Amino acid sequence: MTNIRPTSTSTPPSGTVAARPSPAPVNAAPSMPAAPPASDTRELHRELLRMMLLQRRFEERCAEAYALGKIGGFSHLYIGQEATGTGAISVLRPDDYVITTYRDHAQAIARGITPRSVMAELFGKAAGCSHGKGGSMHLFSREHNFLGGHGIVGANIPIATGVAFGIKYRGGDQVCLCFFGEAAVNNGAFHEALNMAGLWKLPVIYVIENNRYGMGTALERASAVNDIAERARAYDMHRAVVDGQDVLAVRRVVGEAVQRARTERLPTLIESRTYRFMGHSMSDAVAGTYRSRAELDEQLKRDPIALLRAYMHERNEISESEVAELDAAVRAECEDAWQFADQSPEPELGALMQNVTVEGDGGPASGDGASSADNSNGAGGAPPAAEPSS
Amino acid sequence: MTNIRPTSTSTPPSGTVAARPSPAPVNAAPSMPAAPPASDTRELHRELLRMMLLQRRFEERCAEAYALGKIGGFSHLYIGQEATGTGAISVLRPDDYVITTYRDHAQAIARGITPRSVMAELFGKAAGCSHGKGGSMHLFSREHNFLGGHGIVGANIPIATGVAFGIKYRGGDQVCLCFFGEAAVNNGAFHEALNMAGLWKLPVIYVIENNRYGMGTALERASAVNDIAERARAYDMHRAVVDGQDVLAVRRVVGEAVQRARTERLPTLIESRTYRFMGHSMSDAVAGTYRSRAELDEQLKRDPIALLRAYMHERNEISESEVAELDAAVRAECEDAWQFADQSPEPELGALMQNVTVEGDGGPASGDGASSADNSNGAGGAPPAAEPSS
Amino acid sequence: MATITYRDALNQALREEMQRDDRVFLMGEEVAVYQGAYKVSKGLLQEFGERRVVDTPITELGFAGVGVGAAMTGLRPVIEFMTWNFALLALDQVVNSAAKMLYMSGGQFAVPMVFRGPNGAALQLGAQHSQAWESWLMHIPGLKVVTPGTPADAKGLLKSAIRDDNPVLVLEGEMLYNTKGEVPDGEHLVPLGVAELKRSGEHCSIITNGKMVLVALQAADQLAKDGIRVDVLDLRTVRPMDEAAIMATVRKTNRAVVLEEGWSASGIGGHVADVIQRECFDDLDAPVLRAHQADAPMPYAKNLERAAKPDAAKTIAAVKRVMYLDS
Amino acid sequence: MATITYRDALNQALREEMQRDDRVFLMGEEVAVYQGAYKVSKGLLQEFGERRVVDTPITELGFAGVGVGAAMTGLRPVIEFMTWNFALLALDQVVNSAAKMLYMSGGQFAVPMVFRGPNGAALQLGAQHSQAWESWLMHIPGLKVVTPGTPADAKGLLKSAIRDDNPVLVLEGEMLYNTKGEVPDGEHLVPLGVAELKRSGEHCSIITNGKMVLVALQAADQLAKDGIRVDVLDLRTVRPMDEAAIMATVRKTNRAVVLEEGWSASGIGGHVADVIQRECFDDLDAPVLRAHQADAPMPYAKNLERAAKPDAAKTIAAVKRVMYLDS
Ligand SMILES: Cc1ncc(C[n+]2csc(CCOP(=O)(O)OP(=O)(O)O)c2C)c(N)n1
Ligand SMILES: Cc1ncc(C[n+]2csc(CCOP(=O)(O)OP(=O)(O)O)c2C)c(N)n1
Ligand SMILES: [Mg+2]
Ligand SMILES: [Mg+2]
Repeated sequence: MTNIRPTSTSTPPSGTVAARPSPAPVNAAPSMPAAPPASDTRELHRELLRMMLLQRRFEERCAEAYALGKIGGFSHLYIGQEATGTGAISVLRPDDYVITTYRDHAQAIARGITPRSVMAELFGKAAGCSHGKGGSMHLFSREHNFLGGHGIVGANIPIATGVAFGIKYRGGDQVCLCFFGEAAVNNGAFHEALNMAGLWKLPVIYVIENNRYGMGTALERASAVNDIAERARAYDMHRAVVDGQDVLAVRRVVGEAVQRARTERLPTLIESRTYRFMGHSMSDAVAGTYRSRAELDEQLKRDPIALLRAYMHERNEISESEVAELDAAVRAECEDAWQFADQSPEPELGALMQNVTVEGDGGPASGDGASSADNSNGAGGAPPAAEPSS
Repeated sequence: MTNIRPTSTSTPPSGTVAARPSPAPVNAAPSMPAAPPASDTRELHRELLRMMLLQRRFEERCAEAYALGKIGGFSHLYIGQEATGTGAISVLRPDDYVITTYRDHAQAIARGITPRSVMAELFGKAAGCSHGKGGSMHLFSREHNFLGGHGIVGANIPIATGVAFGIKYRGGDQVCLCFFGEAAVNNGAFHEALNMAGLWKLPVIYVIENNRYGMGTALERASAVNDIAERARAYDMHRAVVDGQDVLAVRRVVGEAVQRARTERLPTLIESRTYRFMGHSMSDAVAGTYRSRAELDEQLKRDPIALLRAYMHERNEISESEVAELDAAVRAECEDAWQFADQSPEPELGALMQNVTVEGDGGPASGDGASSADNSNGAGGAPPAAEPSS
Repeated sequence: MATITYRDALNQALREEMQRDDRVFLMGEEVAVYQGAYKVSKGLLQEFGERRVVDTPITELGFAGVGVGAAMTGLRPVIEFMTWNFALLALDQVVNSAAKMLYMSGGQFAVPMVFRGPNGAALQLGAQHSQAWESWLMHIPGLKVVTPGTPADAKGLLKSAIRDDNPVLVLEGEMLYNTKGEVPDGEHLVPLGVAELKRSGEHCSIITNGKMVLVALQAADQLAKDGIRVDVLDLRTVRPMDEAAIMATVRKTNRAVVLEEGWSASGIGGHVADVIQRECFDDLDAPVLRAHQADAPMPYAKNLERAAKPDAAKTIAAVKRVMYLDS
Repeated sequence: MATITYRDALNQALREEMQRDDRVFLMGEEVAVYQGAYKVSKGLLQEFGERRVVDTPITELGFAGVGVGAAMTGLRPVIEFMTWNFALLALDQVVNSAAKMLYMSGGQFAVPMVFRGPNGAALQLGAQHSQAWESWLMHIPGLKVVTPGTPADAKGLLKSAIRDDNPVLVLEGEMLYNTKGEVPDGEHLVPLGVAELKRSGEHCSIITNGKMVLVALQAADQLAKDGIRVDVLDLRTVRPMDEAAIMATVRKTNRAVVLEEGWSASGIGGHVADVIQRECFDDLDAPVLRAHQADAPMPYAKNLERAAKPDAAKTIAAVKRVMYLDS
């Protein structure tokens, strides 16, 4: 799988200000530097399209696998929001950092983690990107500077701030990109972290994915202020609002923020206005409880993939048959990922007591939680001795 | 001791807009309703002066008692900040609520708790307002709806919000007045609480006592935004800034906010700009480490007591000898408080295990922390049996 | 006696107490419009309205503190944590405000409130969502902590918790919500601080609480097939702990296994074992053994998770070991 | 060997490790300009500058998380909590981020960092400022927890903690900062996870940690006057715990008292007692007894506070009881 990150330049490729359907009103849409050559642009657009399609098909398979019991626990799908993660991550360098929430499958893929290793993780297999120990909410990849998948709302925000602190400490020019939902903005962790980032001027880009709901609670019922990017004022921070269904707009706005972080070491708070097409997690109905079918239908018209496709059609950048080919290719990739995950072995039981601490690695298997006169684990340092699982 | 709270009207008495020295620039100084008769005004001003003098002399005695080892632990003096607590509390009704931080001695007195019972608490005596169990940071009085004295920075802010929630729940027209320092504004608890207060429209008045330092850290070194009342914007909340050395200005601004809370059930965030004349606590040098002697000297010129006295002199509301009389009276009251506290008995040892839970009251003495084969306390429900303290 | 789910039992408890006492209200994430993340509050918004069933922002620290303030001034809040995992963010308000207010104020301000929600691991939720907190929470003076294991206890303990004048923490089980059991009709209260012998035997005592009660009963069933009859003592309340009941069962069987859901270090199992060795030193025929979660964060993979969790097999192995029957 | 204070020992450890490794930095409230609330970081701002000695806002949760992010990406933060009481607000980052990151990521992201600060009660600071947290913190897999009781251990354990690749919590004692002791010259490291016999005797073992080490030694001195000679085992690290050392001392004396600073329910004392009853069942001549804080929030009044705290007298009483010498 190729990735769309430009590897050496920090200026995001563009050509995105033209007459594409620029739907929702967006406060911040500054003009861009001169567009790169048309063929590059087209290549870029194709790759963005492919990437979003890949994520979509991948998560459709996730839903299927979940229904079959191959994926357990929670599973928070990103379907409908692909433009935000894809656009934002597309402007990063490989040595930049990404950190996100439990809604992380698609962003992991956008960052270049293979569908195979993401699917294997979801299937709880040793070949998974977290070796089967993390699961849906905790995807990690050191190779990709992908710092997880975090399950506690708000908790990734101070961590991102610390990553940016580290960059500045070392005098690097990387940036840290941090995703979270609009409901996290009410949390104390957001406030404490953004105050420090503003105060210390850290190279971090906070992207609020405003999909209007935190689980079943509409933004207006949880937040005293609905214009959430406004909150950046409280932290002396640059802010922007972007149409989160428009991958090119996201690229442009995040690109600007990345530039600012890289060169001026300044943080930015971006509100990306988007919508999730599925329930909060697999157990949540798509519509009916807290949002109406009509609202959902209205939003479905602004599918980020359809929008980009229409835009490319208009500019003759892609034909119907080329789209079909792309789609077939990503479907095949997802099928391959499924097969790979399905056939991969479970972790060895010995993995249970590995990685608890750095030294704990490689100890003998087991530690099944039954301490006895000859097998105490407790707070003991060494992993407990192997024991028949009776 | 008489208290200056008007007991039946919710409109703060005034007459405070005249030509008194109105020193620091203040953003919010709306005009007031017609002034009450002059004699009332004079009486009010005298009482405010007496109250601030009482607090000042009281805390001077605290410093003395601390040096003698009669007061233990921490002791955070309010000297220099008296106008904020005095002015703000003076506009409340007895059935309103006050909640504050560890810097609570003077505010407890402003609320009408007797110097005797505050001093007895500081001396760790059973007659103290928290029966010797709370100490300097944890003054409480149910009789005065004085909800403490809280030692964890920020923690009283959600509690205040809950008090206001309760008022609204019961359909009452009381208000909750909540004090905290400017450093607490960076804490997550502040953010979470103010969001709820703004969202739910609760009758609470948050008074930030901006004395420029959180311990040894200047506001500018801790807060991304220095105009801290601005943060109210993030919560859709009324805001005001007031000269915290001017007790009459504080009265006016807080009075407005109280009115708004009482009649419209709306919260307000007030920044009171003040200065502490002593160290953060008894162990902190008055100047030299994080603030200069020159800065302190400059600020000492704006002693809130001296300012009110000068204003009253100007208006012929008080003579020098009357001031001397007042001062002598409050000194006597403080001496009485000291003697009372000093002569009061320590709590009975049996008090140790009382008030742990509501049922725990009145149980047998002891629970000295040595559990044995015949005396386990642990998580045991009943207080442990009495045991010789070996 | 009706047979209902644990979820419905909690729902009934909330409904009845809210009907009985207007000062009782429910607050938390998704409790109202969404009817509860786990539907424990189903129908309550409809019956009691927005005033008494209150959705909050995702601000555990903040709304825990809101509950404390409301409780100090006359209300009786029930604060729902969507799970106790998230309550970690709120522990300052639980421990430093709710638990200490009565004491710090010299007895002036009681904090009559309930904090409740599911505790411990469900299935494959991973490290951050699978933690059992009773060992921590029972450490704190000023709190009461209950861990109902059956629908009847869920209803009876929650009702008692709401009526108690102290902060009471109710640790429920996500995996228990769908379990069924008989619940007495009419007013049903279970006193706080009283354990219950859920099964009687004479060879060994299994002492446990919460979700592990069902595991202990499973183990007891299987042991019975080998002719081993055990006492299963359900502590029900872990603070204050019913030490008399612990002593009674151990003095009867002379052997004990403590089964707990969470980690072992400074865990409730060690506490119970300590009570036993101290109070029943001369009654014991073998050391007290424990079954508990592996000393690791909870892994996601199904096989690892299964290996990590305490279960009937591990409990049986421990029982056999204290009976010196293992190999 | 120089005789220095516990405070200076910590200060030396920080200074030496910061000199040795540029990735080490110190962050917390008042650590820089103010030179530390308890002056542990005295002179460090002057020597290492603002880049490496960083004052924070009063945002424990936030800056704990900043430390985690920095540690995940190559630095070695030392995060100071002004006291561990305030760390309650930050425990989500300590427990859910720092402790679990390595595990959740399948071994990819270590979190080499230190959280440190004074723990437990000082004098008359009241309920919210007088809490000993080792029993809670040792419950969590993924963490290491050390509680130095002497200047030498303070220096040696802090240096080892900074070099360790895991999150290590260092619980210091405000009442210890001024205590003096000999500290070896030159590089001095104390390994994590290794207890030390601070005094040797044969009649009974006092097992303890942290601030209580001095109390245990006082008790031992007084007991010696009555001809009772005790082992004083200082656990030093409470997670991972040196169980071999516990077994060795109990097998020698056949009697044990566990002395801990904090509350008893699910406390470290119960954990140690459980280890002993399980591993040394046949060696024990008496039940293990404990001395600990009264099961109440800490009161302010001097006489109540004294009655609440564990001390030499209570420890001696417990020793005499396990020796069946009481009355
Ligand atoms: C601290 C905390 N509280 C509650 C939860 C349960 N929870 C998980 S996701 C979620 C909603 C978050 O909404 P938002 O931040 O808008 O992100 P979205 O799910 O919409 O992407 C909640 C309440 C949690 N994981 N962490
Ligand atoms: C959560 C927490 N962190 C740290 C402390 C230690 N501390 C006590 S007061 C204080 C400074 C608070 O400053 P500010 O809010 O401005 O109030 P002031 O003391 O100036 O009145 C600090 C850091 C604490 N009590 N609670
Ligand atoms: Mg959302
Ligand atoms: Mg201040």
